[in-house]
Amino acid sequence: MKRNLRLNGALAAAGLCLMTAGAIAQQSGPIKIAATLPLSGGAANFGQAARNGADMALAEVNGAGGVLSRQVMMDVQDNRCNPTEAVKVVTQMLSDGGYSALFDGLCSSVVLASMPVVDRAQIPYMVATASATAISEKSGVGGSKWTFKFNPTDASMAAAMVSWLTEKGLADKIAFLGEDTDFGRSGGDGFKAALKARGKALLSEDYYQQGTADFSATLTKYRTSRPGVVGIYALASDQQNIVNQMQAFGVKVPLSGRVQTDSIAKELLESGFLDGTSAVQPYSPEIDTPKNQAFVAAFKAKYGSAPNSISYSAYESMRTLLDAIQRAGSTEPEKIRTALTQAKFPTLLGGEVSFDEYNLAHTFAVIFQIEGGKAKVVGLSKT
Amino acid sequence: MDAEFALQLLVNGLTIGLIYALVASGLSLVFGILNIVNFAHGEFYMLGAMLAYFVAGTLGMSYWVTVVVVVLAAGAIGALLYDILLQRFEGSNVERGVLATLGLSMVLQNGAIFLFSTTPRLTRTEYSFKIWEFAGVTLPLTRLFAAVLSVIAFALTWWALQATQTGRAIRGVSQNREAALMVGIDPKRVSRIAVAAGIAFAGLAGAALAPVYSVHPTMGFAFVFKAFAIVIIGGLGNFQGAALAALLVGMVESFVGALASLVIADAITFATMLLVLLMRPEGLFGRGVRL
Amino acid sequence: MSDICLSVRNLSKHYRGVKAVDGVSFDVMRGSITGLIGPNGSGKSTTIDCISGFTSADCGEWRVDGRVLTGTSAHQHSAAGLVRTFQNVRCYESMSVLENLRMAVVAKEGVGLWSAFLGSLRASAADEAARQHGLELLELIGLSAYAEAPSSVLSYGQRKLLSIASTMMSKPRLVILDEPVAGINPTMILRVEDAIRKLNASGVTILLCEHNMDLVMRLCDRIIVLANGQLLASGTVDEIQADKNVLEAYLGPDHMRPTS
Amino acid sequence: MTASAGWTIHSIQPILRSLLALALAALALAPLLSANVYVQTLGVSACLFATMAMAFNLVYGYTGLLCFAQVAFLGIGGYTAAILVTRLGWSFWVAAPVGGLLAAIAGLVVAFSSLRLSRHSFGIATLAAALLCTIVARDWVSLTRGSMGIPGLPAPEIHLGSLDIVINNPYRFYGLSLIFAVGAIAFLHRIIHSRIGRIFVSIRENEPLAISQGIDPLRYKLLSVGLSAFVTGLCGALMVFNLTIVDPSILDFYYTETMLIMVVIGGPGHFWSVLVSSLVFSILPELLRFSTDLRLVLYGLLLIAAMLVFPKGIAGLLEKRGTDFWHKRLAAGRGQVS
Repeated sequence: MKRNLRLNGALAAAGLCLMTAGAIAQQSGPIKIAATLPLSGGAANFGQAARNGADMALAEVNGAGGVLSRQVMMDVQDNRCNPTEAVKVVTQMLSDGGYSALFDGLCSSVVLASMPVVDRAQIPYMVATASATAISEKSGVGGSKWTFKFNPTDASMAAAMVSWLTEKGLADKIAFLGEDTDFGRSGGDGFKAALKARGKALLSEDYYQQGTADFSATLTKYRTSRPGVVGIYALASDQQNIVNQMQAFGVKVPLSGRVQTDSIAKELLESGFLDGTSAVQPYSPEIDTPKNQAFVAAFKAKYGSAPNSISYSAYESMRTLLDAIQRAGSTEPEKIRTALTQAKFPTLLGGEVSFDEYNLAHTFAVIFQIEGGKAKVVGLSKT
Repeated sequence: MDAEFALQLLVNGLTIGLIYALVASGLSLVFGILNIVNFAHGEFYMLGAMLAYFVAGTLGMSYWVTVVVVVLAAGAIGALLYDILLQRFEGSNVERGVLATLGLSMVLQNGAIFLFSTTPRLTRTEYSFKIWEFAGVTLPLTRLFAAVLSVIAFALTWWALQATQTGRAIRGVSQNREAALMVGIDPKRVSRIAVAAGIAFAGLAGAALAPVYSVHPTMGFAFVFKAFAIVIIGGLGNFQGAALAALLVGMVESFVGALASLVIADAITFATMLLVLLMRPEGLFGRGVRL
Repeated sequence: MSDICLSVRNLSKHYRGVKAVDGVSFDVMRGSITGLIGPNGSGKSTTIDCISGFTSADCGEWRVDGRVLTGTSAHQHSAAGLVRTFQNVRCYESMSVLENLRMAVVAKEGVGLWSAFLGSLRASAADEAARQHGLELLELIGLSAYAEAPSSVLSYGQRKLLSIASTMMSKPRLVILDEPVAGINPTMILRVEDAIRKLNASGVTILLCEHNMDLVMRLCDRIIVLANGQLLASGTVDEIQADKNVLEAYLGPDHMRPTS
Repeated sequence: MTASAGWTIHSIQPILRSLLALALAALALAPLLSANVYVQTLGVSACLFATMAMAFNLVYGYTGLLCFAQVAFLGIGGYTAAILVTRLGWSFWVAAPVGGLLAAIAGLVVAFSSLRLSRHSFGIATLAAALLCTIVARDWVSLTRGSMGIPGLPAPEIHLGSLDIVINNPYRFYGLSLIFAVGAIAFLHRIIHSRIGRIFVSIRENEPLAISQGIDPLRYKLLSVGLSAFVTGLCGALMVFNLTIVDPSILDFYYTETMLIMVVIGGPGHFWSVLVSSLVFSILPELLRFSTDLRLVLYGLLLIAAMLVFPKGIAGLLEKRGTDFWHKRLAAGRGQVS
């Protein structure tokens, strides 16, 4: 017990020291950015994708001389996609001081729980990948002036998808199948809202627990209800399962929604089974701008595979954040925040990142379609 | 609902149920003989699937070779599990066995996450993407094989329990350990065989399902909870009861999942379990057919 | 009130077709030590499990001091003054010997959530009284040295003594002793015998279920003999010793052999 | 003669106790004196975990019921409080106890349905109840907002005459958690060392004997589960208002595993050692800060090792030394014993 006591005292003392040290370090030494991502648990692979994107941005900026002539460092702590854990680590990092901004959290509930901590600490918070609509509703004029959300909301992505499907005359018989998380639920709500605006409705709406093994029940239902399109909001693992079982049960229906074309088995993709499938993502490595192709090449060289939309969002939002620090001319939080509200950062896909009054960036919705066994970009619209 | 639809749902439910039966009856076998609820059972199912993924996917062995290899390995692991861990908890209080196997489950699951990450893998075999069709019902070959393997495993075990010396010994020990000791049965040997068989069942389920579902470290976690519910519905330690309850749960999932929603099917399974506990604590199928 | 403390009428209990107890009736006189004997499988254990509420009887009725206990649960039997001990001796191992005695009366003190909080004064008075009573009992059975020791350090025989002392704590009407001297050494048997006499002397009626015939013959006023789930005989020690049926069916040719 | 460890370290026990109490008091004050927000946040989490662990200790350690539904009670408390405050505009101070009550009712229902059976069934039934709660939290969207959770829970406020306190920062929340934890743990201490607590232990140690002494085990088992669920439900309410959000991750099985480790290693059925171990296990992993996956692997190994070597935890080891001491002492002074 005594040792614990001493430890605690030491902790407190260390905290104080760090705060003073932090004040000094603000003039020189590296600029530090705090980050939390799920590095363990079910969402760990997404956390890693985000980390790769952000690391890539940091490496590029540091290679070009850093920000304000200082190197930039990112400390990542695991949040396990659990808000309790996240609040603990975010509080710890922010109270240690010395950090100029907080980066992401990946899971929407984590971000929502971190926002009050950020507001108390008064430090800019760049939400790169969490998608819940509630985050931006509670940011900017909606509440937290420190929170900035980079990637589009689930609602706006769904709206872009439905808009494209309507154009192609495919929006009449959409069956929705989503995972039972904020991602899937807000995708379903987005689809419903966008269809309702056009006087239409979903054919059916199903949710499943993440990690569900067997989809035969739902797929058998589709054999009878014969939807024109199945909108799916699933993580790569479940999507793989769904697609494989669709093939196995001979349910040949084009998919739509947040389909991750890169995680579909090659044989299946090439067999033409999924031809007609469309997808909406904030990003595609296929988009043919010189900047994007350079990014994809560099990413492949570094990590061995093409970047997905999570890596992209992390990369681009980190670049936007660093640009704001550069323009602020200081690591003072208030100045960075102001710089962020005035951001006009050129994106890889063309256009500029700027934040609206809800501190929400309006980036792109990329529409893909699978034809002849290959995924092609068929549309690009601002959200 | 037309007949074809209903028939397809029936077939789906039957295959899912048979697969559940494999996992649940393995759990029941271990419980019957050791009086230990094996919380790590789902992790052995996961290990079986992981092993199948490596044998079939990485080493490129054929489906049937993979199944045999995994079942043998799982049986060996089961025997080891008994010798190293479970035998120390025989006859001790219930909670010790539960907590020790829960610890084992934590080690295996989180260890697998640490080593292999949570990225799901799909096992490809020579039967992947092949379908069997009859009377308008579609059945993927890999599912059909899983169901057939389950039936074979059941039939074999049933025969062994009834007709072989060892089988009778297993039943004897599970009914009355002291009496079995008196008639010269070595309970340790019998227990080892029963645990090895129970874990081999889990391994077989893993191997049979690796090509059907995606393989990842947390797959056993969700599965074993359902197996618990099945075992309770069927009556703790009741081998055939577990199998019947598994078929029942499979049917419920298939029909409720298609007509209402997958999530409701899950809720029904757990609620049924609580109801069975309230109304018929000895399980739906009574004590008559105890192991 | 009559002199009958326990009356059992037409008690039956079947296990899967086997008649463990089949229409047994008997009385236990107030203040007596009554022996319940019979060979293995004669239905003694089932009988006392039924009349103490630990097993549900198929049919029959039993009363203690005129109060019908049939159909009530085991803890209510205890509340009505019928207390039993167990063949496999039981105690609370994590508690001290004195605390074990204390537990015997806790239920009788009316334990509500409120009394735990509000009744602390009353409780401490009750505690002190119980403590004194417990110490006296330990003195009586010769375990004073162990008062504060965890009961897990007691030997098997000492635990048997402790369980008898526990029954004395609650001042019951009737105590059923289930093989109190099985598996203990002769010196200890004498101490247990002594404890049983003291228990009886304090005004408690005793039903003694025991294999040790010497002890039964020494202690008991009356004896009830069961065989094959039925009442074979009942009467005074002399009557039983002279009973031909008993001699043949139970004691066998080697008349009055002590067993353990 | 109160704590079951009472006779263990017999003579030096009062000194040890006061030292322990002093150390705990100092530890509890540290976050209040420290300006470091992290220390305060850690303090909040330590307070809540210590309370949860003690509540679990009541039901598992003292009464011997391996209840896997503790995490469900946490969730029910948290969700109920959050829903009452955000939907019906109730005050936090009313909503939180109602959350605790609802958790207790849920506990009674589950316990009643499964306690008539074997202890295996109790474990599995409580586990199923926890899973059912997860399904409800995720899928009764109109009530719980599903996986999106209920964000933006308002800070609890105190208005007492001219005194207005809004508990909206870690410092104040630590104050609140500390008061709650001390109150709840003192309450549990009182229960455990009352006659009710002794009855719980008697049921765990020897149920037939307890019955033969007139104790109705079902009644006291239900009481134990109900009390434990109530306290855990209150913890849940505090927890979600500290986080300002409640979502289905409050039903993470990980919490169950953490509570288990705290109680099992500390010594089920012992008071101070579990309190200490719950503090150690809520602070130490934070200081060491190694991967959660590996932490759980380590917890698993610890569980197995504990079950093999010291099933009664650290306190059990100490107790054994106490028993040895008695054996020696009695051997020295005996002569009359068989």
